[in-house]
Amino acid sequence: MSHAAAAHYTSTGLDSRKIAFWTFIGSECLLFGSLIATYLVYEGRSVSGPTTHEILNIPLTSVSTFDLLLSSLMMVLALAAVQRGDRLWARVWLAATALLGAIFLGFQAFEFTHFVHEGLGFTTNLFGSTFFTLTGFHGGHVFVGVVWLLTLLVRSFQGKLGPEKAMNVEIAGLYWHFVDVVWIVIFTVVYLIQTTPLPAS
Amino acid sequence: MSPASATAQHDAPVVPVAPTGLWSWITTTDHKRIGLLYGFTAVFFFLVGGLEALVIRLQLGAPGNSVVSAETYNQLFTMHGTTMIFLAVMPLSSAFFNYIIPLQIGARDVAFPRLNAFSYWVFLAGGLLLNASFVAGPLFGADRLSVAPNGGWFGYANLTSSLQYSPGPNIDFWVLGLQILGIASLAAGFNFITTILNLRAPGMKLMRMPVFTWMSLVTQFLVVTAFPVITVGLVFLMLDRIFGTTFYNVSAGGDVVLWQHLFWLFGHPEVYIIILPAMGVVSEVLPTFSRKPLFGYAIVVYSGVLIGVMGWGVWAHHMFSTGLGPVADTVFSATTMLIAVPTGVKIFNWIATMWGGRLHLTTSMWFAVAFISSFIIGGLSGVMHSSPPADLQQTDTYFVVAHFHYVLFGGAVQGLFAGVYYWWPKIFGHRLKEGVGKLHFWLMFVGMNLTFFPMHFSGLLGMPRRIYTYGPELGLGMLNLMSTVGAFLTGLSLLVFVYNAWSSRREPRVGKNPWAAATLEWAVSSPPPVYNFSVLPTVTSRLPLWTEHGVSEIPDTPPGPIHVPGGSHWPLMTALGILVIAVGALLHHHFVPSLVTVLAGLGVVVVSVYRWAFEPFEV
Amino acid sequence: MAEHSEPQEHQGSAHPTAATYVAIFAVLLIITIVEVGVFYVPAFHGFLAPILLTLSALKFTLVVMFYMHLKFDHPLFRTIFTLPLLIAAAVIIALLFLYGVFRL
Amino acid sequence: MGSVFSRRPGAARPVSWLAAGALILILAGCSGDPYPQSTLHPAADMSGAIDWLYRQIVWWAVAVFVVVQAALVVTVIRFRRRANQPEPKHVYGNTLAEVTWTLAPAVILVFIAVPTIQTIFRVSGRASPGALQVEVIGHQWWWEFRYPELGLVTANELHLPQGREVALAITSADVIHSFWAPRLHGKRDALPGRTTRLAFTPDSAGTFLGQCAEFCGESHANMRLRVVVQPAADFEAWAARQAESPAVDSTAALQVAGLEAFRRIRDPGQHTCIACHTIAGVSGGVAGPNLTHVGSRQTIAGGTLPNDSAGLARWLRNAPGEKPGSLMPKIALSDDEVAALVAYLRSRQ
Repeated sequence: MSHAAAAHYTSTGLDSRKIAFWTFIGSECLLFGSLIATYLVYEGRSVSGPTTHEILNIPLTSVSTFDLLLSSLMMVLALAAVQRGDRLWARVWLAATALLGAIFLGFQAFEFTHFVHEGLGFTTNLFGSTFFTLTGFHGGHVFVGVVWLLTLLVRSFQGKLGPEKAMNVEIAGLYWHFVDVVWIVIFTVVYLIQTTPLPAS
Repeated sequence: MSPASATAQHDAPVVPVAPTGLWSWITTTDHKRIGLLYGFTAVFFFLVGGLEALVIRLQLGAPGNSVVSAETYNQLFTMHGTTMIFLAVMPLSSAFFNYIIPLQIGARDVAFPRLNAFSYWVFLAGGLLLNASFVAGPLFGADRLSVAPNGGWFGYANLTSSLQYSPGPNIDFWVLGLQILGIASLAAGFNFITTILNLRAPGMKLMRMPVFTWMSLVTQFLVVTAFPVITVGLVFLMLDRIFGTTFYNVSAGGDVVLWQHLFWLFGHPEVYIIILPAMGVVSEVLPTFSRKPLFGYAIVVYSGVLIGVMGWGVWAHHMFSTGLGPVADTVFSATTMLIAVPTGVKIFNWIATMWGGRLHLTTSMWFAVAFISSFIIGGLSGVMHSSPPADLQQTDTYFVVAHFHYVLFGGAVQGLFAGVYYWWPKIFGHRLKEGVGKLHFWLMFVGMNLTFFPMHFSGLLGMPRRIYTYGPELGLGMLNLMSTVGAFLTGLSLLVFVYNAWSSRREPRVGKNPWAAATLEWAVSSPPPVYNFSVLPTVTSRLPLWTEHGVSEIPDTPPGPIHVPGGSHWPLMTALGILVIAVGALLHHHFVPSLVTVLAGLGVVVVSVYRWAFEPFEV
Repeated sequence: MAEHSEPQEHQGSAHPTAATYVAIFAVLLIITIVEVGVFYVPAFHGFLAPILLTLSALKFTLVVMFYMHLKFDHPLFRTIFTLPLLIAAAVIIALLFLYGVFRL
Repeated sequence: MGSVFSRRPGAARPVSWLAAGALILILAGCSGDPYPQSTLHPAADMSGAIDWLYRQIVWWAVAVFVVVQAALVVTVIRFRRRANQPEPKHVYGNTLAEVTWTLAPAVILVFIAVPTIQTIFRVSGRASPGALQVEVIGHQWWWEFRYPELGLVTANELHLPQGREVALAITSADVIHSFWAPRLHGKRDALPGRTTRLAFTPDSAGTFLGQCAEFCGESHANMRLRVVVQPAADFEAWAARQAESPAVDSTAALQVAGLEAFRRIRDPGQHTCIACHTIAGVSGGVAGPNLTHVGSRQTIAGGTLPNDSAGLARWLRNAPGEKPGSLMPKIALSDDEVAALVAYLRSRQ
């Protein structure tokens, strides 16, 4: 008699955790949606500099965007490896994903310190407040993701990440990819589409 | 480990029984117990918010009154609104979500029992933090005992965002309290959406779900989408206050109206978060006591879904007086008027449900009828200020106070009381006394109409909201006195309810289905066993107990062992960690102690989450 | 009660292979290069926003459809993700109108 | 359920009583005078337009109210449980009924929406070029009114000529307020960093009460205003007087002492009169109301105290006691100083 079977009966046949997590991601859409909306309605309203043109570094951010996209590829490969029970490659890809995430955070830390040196702090102007809050929220999500991936890596080394635990990795993957797509939007609307009028020089 | 799983290897069927003792309540993950905790806490806060309302009404009972000072009055109306919405009515709905939904859909618990416990403890932490402000003055060097929030439940920036205009810890309590309550609501939202979608018993198709469960699903969808928006608005407010960012700082180019957009983007769906569960309750109560199925079930469900979706497109009708411009005014006026259509459809379907029935006018039924009656009034006054020019006169007057109290008190509260009287026998195994119940009902119904109906006129005749005093020259003393008398009658009715709850405890035990109702929660004993259903039922009908073979047999004793999830104290610990973080943020004027406290709280959260994630706990 | 338990994951859904994943990545990479390229070509500056938003939406869709498996998964997931996503987009667009960033 | 209550018909009976009372009160409101801040007694074109629209809507609302509440009451009475009644027939719905009660409200809403949209564009705040321009600035907790064309600045009492359009440009010096003089127009928020507009033509003379309608802090309730609408000639005369600065009557010793005190007073907290208040030719402070013609006003302290000797003295002795949280502190003044200041300020006609 398996009570696991009874307890795990679900009306859709789907894993409850996955449904809950997609709901969470839906909720996150509104979180980042509000942050992005605020950034956009405030763009160009700063009464003092520095603002977008003077400070955003497109080549550098393009590289970190590439880095995060690549991490998403590593993540799907990690999930595939866990699903087929391939411990070695599961670890490799998980470690690679976490590493690329950490590199992204490194880029962000560099960017933030650079901006502060250039005179753009959290409270300098409207651009500083909205930019650091939006990208900071995203960076916070990346940080949580890296910790999560490292936890999975440790579980893998403990031998507790077999194919039966693939759902744990799949959900971490959903989170990771969502953080990636948020960055896709941020990269476009914050870095590439700059509507702040050029200073009259 | 739970007792059930520890003994699961035995051959003889083991019937799990609920553990007892304080620790078992602190660590409980049983949806029924969590529902009770929500219920008791909500009633407690409801009484607190009611007392605040009575002091407000005393102060306004006569022009130029001096029962309380301006500052105290501002704290009282802020806390009254915040308490009633976030600490009383929403958690009272949560009590029913918790207790009733798993029973209605034929599940043994919610999808994530520990997350459910977490929601409750975080809610409690937020409520306690908010109310601690009433006595926290000395800790912050204030010259008065109470430093309760004083910026209104809507907390308009820049009054709230700037330390120049609100220097004390008052607004910090509010900002942090609301963020904490947001976490609780969000966690519950994910949990209940998953529960409703995924834990329905075999045969319980979506369009066989009871309307209460349906409306709860819509409510939770609104919770998980609306709360992130207010969270972002509150984070901006908090950053402006703590770090001096410029989100609502006019001199830096910030815009004070942005807060209003973010607040009402949340605030309007929030209205439906409050009212939809009550609509669900009424949709259960009316058919049961009319001995007739709900008229137009599918239409009622779809109109509820439609209200939920359309509720997202009307927020700026709270902001007509800011001067959005004629085009935006027209658009938001039109969407607001449109939302009256599905709302009206529901009302007609409820009346049609009763039409041709055999109405058993129990207290629960009276409350349901009063819900409809009040909701008609609240809905009609809502249509009046969906017209922007009319709203320019009505907004921020007692006309609006009358409007939303007809919706939230006449509607939500009376609807939830219909639920209290309806499900009481299921939850406690005996009914509330009907005679005392009718006294409770009539006192409340007369009291609330006497309180709120005159407010339509005091508003139209020039009484603004949120004023602690008004001059005799306005000629509004008599109308205000009527409202005050009505408020005390309403307060008295609550004492009658409390008396009823206490004195009914020796009423005769009831069987499974004392009202001869149709839905699945009435197929199990009252109160239900810890595992709810001895076997998972199979449902073949929308009204399983009113249909022959509507549900498979549910034996009184389980045929086999049943796994019941054990308790865990890690949800409580995580909630405590969050509370510590909030307390740390409250101390933001002292950098080092603040940072240390926040980090300590963060540490508790991280440790608790890991322990939670890796503790042996089978669902 | 075992008779109630149904096959859980991946039923009837052929997950893409590693090759597909790599191909998707290549497409994402190319789009990103095009995006940055467009940014630096003055000829495109008149209609930068529509081009970039389209490309960005394409990337977004690819990641969600393939890496997050929404294309292959149960339709329920699509619903509970798309509805909030649409609300979020509507909120952003509505606020841009209200703030006069967009005009009809 | 043997309760006596269960046989009583009609949950909505008290409601209908209240509805009847409602109508009486609405009609009473029309007579105006007992309710000087009423929205139902318009004294300008725009408040009239809003009132007309409101009455359109309210009759629809009353009609719907009566029909639906009656349906509810009749249902409850007619179908209440009686002895030996059979189980009712199970009816699950009716498409025609659903279509009817979906369309009926929609049609009524069209009848509300059309006049609404017309009125929206009418009250949008656009004024014709010849309108009298007035800048309205909300402060915690008083109103500043500036007439840029006339070079006048006053506080809490807005003087307007009867029959001439006025264009208000409304903003705030600190937090959000809302300008509301219900007999002339609906509310318009005073938002820091933004300018909002109202335009209307007062059609009858009189003094109309109003007050701040957006919660703006501790003394929100004490932020009142009055609008004095005068025949054009009276308004011109008022404006001419306001444009001059009355001289101190050098023969009135108390007034001279008051002017001296106004210039001199400096309390231990370094508060002075002149730092916050303007009196033309004397001082130029802008944090508080312009006092050049304070003696000509009906009220002081955000419209909460009568502008007489007793009211002024109370205010001077303890401003935060009269208006909690007021920026003007409690300044220790001798009885002589108070008397002198009162005499001086009252002379500023």
